[in-house]
Amino acid sequence: MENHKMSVDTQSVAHPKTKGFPAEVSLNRLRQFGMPIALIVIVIYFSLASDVFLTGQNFRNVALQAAALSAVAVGQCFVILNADLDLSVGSAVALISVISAMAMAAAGAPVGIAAGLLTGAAIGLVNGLVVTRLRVMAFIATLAMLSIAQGLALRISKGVPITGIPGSFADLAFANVLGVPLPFLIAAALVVLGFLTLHFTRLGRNIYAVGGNTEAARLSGISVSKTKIAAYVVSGLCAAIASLILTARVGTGQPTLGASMSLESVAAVVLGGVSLFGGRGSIAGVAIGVGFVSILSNGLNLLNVSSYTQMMIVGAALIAAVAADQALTHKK
Amino acid sequence: MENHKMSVDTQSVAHPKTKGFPAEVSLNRLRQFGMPIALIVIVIYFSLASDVFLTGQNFRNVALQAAALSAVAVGQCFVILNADLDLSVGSAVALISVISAMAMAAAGAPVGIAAGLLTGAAIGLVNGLVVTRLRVMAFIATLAMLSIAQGLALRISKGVPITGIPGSFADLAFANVLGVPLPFLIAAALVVLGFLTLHFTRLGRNIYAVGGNTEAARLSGISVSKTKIAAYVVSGLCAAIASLILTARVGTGQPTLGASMSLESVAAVVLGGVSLFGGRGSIAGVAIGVGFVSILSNGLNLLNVSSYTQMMIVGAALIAAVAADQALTHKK
Amino acid sequence: MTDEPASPDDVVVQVRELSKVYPGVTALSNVEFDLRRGEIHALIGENGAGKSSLIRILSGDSRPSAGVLRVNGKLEHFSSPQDARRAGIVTVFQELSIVPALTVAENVVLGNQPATDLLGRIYSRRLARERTRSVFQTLGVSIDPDCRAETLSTGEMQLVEIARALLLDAPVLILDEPTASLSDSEAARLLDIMVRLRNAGKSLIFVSHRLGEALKVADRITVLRNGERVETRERHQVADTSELIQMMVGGRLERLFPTPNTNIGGVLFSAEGLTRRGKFEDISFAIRSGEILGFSGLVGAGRTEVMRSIIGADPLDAGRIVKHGVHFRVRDPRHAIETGIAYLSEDRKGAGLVLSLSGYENIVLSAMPRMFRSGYVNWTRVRAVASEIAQRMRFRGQLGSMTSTYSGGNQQKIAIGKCILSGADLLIFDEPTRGVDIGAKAEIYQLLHEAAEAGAAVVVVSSELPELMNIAHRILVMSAGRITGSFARSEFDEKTLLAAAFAGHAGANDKAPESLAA
Amino acid sequence: AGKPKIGIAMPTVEGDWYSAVLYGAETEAEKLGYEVVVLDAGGFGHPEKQVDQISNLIVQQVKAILTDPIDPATLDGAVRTAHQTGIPVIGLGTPVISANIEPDAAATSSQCQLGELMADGAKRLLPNGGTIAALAGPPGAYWATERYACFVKSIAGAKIDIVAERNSEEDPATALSIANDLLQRFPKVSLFYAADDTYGVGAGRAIQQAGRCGAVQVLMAGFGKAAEDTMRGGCAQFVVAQRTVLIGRTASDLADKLARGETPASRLVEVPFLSITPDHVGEVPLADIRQPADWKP
Ligand SMILES: Nc1ncnc2c1ncn2[C@@H]1O[C@H](COP(=O)(O)OP(=O)(O)OP(=O)(O)O)[C@@H](O)[C@H]1O
Ligand SMILES: Nc1ncnc2c1ncn2[C@@H]1O[C@H](COP(=O)(O)OP(=O)(O)OP(=O)(O)O)[C@@H](O)[C@H]1O
Ligand SMILES: [Mg+2]
Ligand SMILES: [Mg+2]
Repeated sequence: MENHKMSVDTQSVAHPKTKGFPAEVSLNRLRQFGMPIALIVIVIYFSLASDVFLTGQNFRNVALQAAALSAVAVGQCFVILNADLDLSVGSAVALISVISAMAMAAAGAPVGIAAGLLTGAAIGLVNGLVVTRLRVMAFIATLAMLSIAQGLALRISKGVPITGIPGSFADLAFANVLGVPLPFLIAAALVVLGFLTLHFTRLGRNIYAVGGNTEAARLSGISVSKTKIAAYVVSGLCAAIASLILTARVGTGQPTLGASMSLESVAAVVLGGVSLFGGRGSIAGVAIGVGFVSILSNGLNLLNVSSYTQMMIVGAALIAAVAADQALTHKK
Repeated sequence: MENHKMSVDTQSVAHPKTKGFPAEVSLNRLRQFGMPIALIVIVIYFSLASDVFLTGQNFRNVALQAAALSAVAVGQCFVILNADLDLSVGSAVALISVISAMAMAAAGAPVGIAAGLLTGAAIGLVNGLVVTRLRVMAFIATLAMLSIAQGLALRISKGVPITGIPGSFADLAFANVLGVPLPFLIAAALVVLGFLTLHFTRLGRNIYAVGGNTEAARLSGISVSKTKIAAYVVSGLCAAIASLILTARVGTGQPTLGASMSLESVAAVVLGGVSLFGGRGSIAGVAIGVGFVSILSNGLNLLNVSSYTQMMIVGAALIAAVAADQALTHKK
Repeated sequence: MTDEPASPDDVVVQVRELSKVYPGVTALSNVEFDLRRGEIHALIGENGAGKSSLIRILSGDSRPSAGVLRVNGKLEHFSSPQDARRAGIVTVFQELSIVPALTVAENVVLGNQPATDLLGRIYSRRLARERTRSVFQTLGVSIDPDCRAETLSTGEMQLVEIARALLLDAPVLILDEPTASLSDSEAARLLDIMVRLRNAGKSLIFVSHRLGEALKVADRITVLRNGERVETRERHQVADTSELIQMMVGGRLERLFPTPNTNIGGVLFSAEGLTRRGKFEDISFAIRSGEILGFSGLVGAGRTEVMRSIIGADPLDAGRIVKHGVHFRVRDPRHAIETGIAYLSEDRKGAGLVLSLSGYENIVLSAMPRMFRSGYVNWTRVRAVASEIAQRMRFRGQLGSMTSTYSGGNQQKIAIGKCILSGADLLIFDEPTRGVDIGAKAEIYQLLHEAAEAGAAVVVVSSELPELMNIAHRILVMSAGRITGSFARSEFDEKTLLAAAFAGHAGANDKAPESLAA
Repeated sequence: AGKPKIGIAMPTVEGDWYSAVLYGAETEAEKLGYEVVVLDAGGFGHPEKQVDQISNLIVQQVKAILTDPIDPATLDGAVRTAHQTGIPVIGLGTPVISANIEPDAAATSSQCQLGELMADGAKRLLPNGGTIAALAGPPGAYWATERYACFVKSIAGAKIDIVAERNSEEDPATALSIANDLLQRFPKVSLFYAADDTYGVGAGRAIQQAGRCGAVQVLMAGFGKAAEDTMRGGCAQFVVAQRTVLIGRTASDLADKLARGETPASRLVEVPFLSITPDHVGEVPLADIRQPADWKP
């Protein structure tokens, strides 16, 4: 007999890796250490440095400002977990703003909201189809969509803002529920919904599997295309919600709305510990990433730091936060 | 009977699978088919549709316009092959422009050029160190650097252009050598140099290895950090060359120069068939990617397509080109 | 030869005139193959013979260039593994397909996640865990379903994949080298399960380079050579492994193991008190020039971890290393290569090879600094040097194409070639013959022998005890992170070695599994 | 083939100002019998693209080039090349000033004068002095820098303090967030300076949200529809508007004259401004400021 290898009934052997608490939990804990600490550090710093930072009014401010970015980041997180990328969100927000504002002006807020959501889903669907069926790399596909949606938004709006949005809709942006701004509640609900979807549905688990190892997922019979398309549609819907929030805030349909959101949302997601290579990270981290970016910018404004200096400080703070996170995580 | 295992001399057996041409060549050929074809298609189309497209003057134009983007894309290609990303090039170009213009105004063109190159190398070095030593993800590290360099450029220049560049330097941008614009020659030389470096030096091969499988490269004795840092420095130097070309063209040191180059250079590289996940692709493809983008935009301008429509056409053309490329490449 | 067609309703999977051509490579030509209901059909052949290519077509992962495939008499054109699953064919592929960041339980239910609601949308962690536990129990493994898959050793990952396939309870189960990284008891258990499934009427295709396994469980055996079917035989028509080998390679037989080198020099390398907390403790050993030192132990004993720390891939908490009388600390793998220590990883896909590069480049990867001091790479030289090594390794394939297209065994040969070429005089080989055909094994043993003869010190980590007993001058046994025995060649004895392997597991049931008692 | 061409090189084609100026220039040029080629540099971050635009237009042998320079100083080389081929370059909104080249012509409303008029507005709104927070425009954009610099210079001595200034992208949502933060930091601020109506609408919304329209005033340049709504809603108190459509028309006229080899009466046409307050918001000659709603660029 040729195969006299030695081994043992492993059931009886204590395994070094199964000792202590499960690896999943410990890794997640560590992974979620650094950024929350960075967030707490800047909150403490700003509280000491500015006397208006730690007020209810300012927190409502920050919450309101962070709402749209959070919404976009939730969708972006789905796509990035899949090892894809959605750069189109920036102008998807603009296109949705224009279309829903026109629909609202013509047929009222509910129709406008529906039109916005539909547009978002359609953009996501096209992105997903282009990436899966035409096998165009996500970067190019969504950059192309960024350009297409921008052109379309400008064409439809003829380059100028759309006015005539019902005041009742615009007022929603300023509504508070139990003292909390409504847009923030919507965004928070979206984060929770995103979390639940990613962790407790088969779609969510498939997204992690496809992002973590596409080949393994495919060989195990998971439909990679369907999973990717679903993630893009989620991203489109989230962009629609963000767009509606922003449209209500500025009170007009804007063909240039949210241009910086493509990169910002990716940054927030990556900052939250989600790997651009897919399959790793959690939406809880993303919320912290959005919080970090938003509070940083709010705090610097409260300290009345000049714009140019702010740019430098924001850059340095991003590096410092992630470096601290990494130092805490891999203490090899 | 355990040791009496047998074997046979298989060297004498003819192998059917080594018939035909080597797979290496065929794979590369296929990979390089789609985009050149797309490029040829648009060139033919524009030649038929516009009577000025196929003129020497227009080709000089395109060559001049493509020069800076090519230079940046060469550096970006080094970084992306390494499975990293350099988003900082956009504002690196601006910062280098401001610094070299100031140096030139004070001490003449040679000093200014040296200052520009040094600044570029320094930015690359910092990027590389932040990515490798502080283990900050490339996306965040270079996005942070984008912000820092932008802030610095605006601060140094106080937000206004730096004038006083020697006319002799500015004239270089409009100089022709044997009828070919000098900036284009410089960019072309850079592409060739990049190609040679990637294919015929250890650094180049290490970049492919690290990008292809970081762990395997590390265990094989390749210094991952050094390789990554070197790629970032190359990217910084390329950005410096692009910045000097642009500075000469606009005749002033501009604190907002080249802002779109971050995404454009990544797009050109990806379009050229280089994988964002590293290790695959060639700089020849990148040259074709830059050519495609530049000629597309030039042709659409000549056809007098309205700006909004152009945005949509550019997006659609990107998708079409890549989809065609993919359809030709993977015929599984 | 039993080639007469079986009665149609007996045949579950039928393949006729199947060919598969890759650019420049004919992986399969005109292959005929039948899988009957309720049989275990072994598929054997050298590395690159086309076994996995056939399996990939049967399981919908790739499409044939020509030929037909029928499942239960119905013509099928699979376009994805999903299609094959729907038709009742489930496969464990040769290359591991594990999602590292997910838990073990999630990997086991991958593609088949249990749901709690009627629509099947809500994922049930509890059910996933339960199902994982129960299938693990059948397999006799004790991996925690909640730990991350990336922390598993290669063998454990293999078990997870097998569990995934078993859970589906499909009528046709295909296993491509499932035992390559399993230890004997796990492999034996798997073979038992296969027999049970066969007896329950399932059909199985089984690939293995361990010919003994094929002879033990198969009802029929098909031999492939160079992409063609040599023949299919009933089990009782095959006398022994040597007959199979003859069918596989179609030629003359020679010895598998070389006579050990007798020219042993002075101590070349020694490790003193190496410790990495939680992984291994107080590992000390010395190795002389010309010597082959075997490392034996159970799966998860910590051998790989020790080797990785020696080359600086993982940190050490304590201990030091002495080479040629100089003691130093290895900073990183590059430093290890510079000081003449080369390492072959047990995980060739993850840590051994750059699959996107050609074979040429992988072979010279570690030797580059030595070969091209100026930094300029001379491709003519690369090709010449790499071709020579590949020829010595009896590599079959095209060195110029991407390594990802090579058969598993050929990839292994490239990885070994890289270590040999690095010019190191301490060679550490972790499972060097995993997934390698028997002819190539002989070749690898010969290479190890030659390296030792040329004065190198060779460390071989292997789970195959007979292999170590035949090639090593000495064997160290590790158990639960400690060295529990050291044996000179004259003391080699399976029982003693096994006892040492169990020594570290106090409180465990200390007797060797029955499968080894015979 | 056919009609002679006039080229227009724009920094961007998004927003009220750009649409209106394009409308003026395009319709006038078309009326004069030209085909119009409009190029877009995609924003203020790409001065180099504008140089490309000029050379792309030269290749097309346009009769004249209208351009709104991102930064006038960058066009030196490009204008020189144009002159070599005999193509005049006309400033559209901002003159093409350069060190070495005699400007051909320009139809402008001086950015500096606009800043001064805004300073007058500030003095009117804050007769007893007060504090200003400035949304100063996109970083590095010539028009914004120049406008703001002159504004700052001419409010000097009026007991008006600028307590904060920010440069940001031209996006109303971003402007809104910044205005929000500044209101938080400086609750007693009396006036927001907004570089144009995109920023102004953002500031107006922020103040509206805080329920302080009127208590905190808004001063902006530009009078798009959204700006008008803001003013009518009581959240903007003073607008200095350029007669954008008129600027475009005048520039096209100048181009036509130069292209036909005529010498225009004046090479540098200053198009006067409109100062708009809530009292006479209904009396604004909108035809000079905005394109009709059904016009497509
Ligand atoms: N994607 C591919 N592209 C090109 N050639 C390929 C590809 N996949 C397999 N081949 C070639 O097909 C031949 C058969 O490979 P296959 O993997 O079927 O061998 P195998 O019998 O499974 O060998 P092993 O025992 O080493 O696993 C090999 O020469 C291999 O190089
Ligand atoms: N990154 C990791 N995190 C946690 N545990 C790990 C990690 N890598 C390996 N292990 C575990 O450490 C133990 C020792 O593994 P090692 O690979 O050194 O054993 P080995 O003796 O080489 O056995 P094998 O034959 O399975 O390779 C294994 O049980 C393995 O599961
Ligand atoms: Mg195989
Ligand atoms: Mg091991």
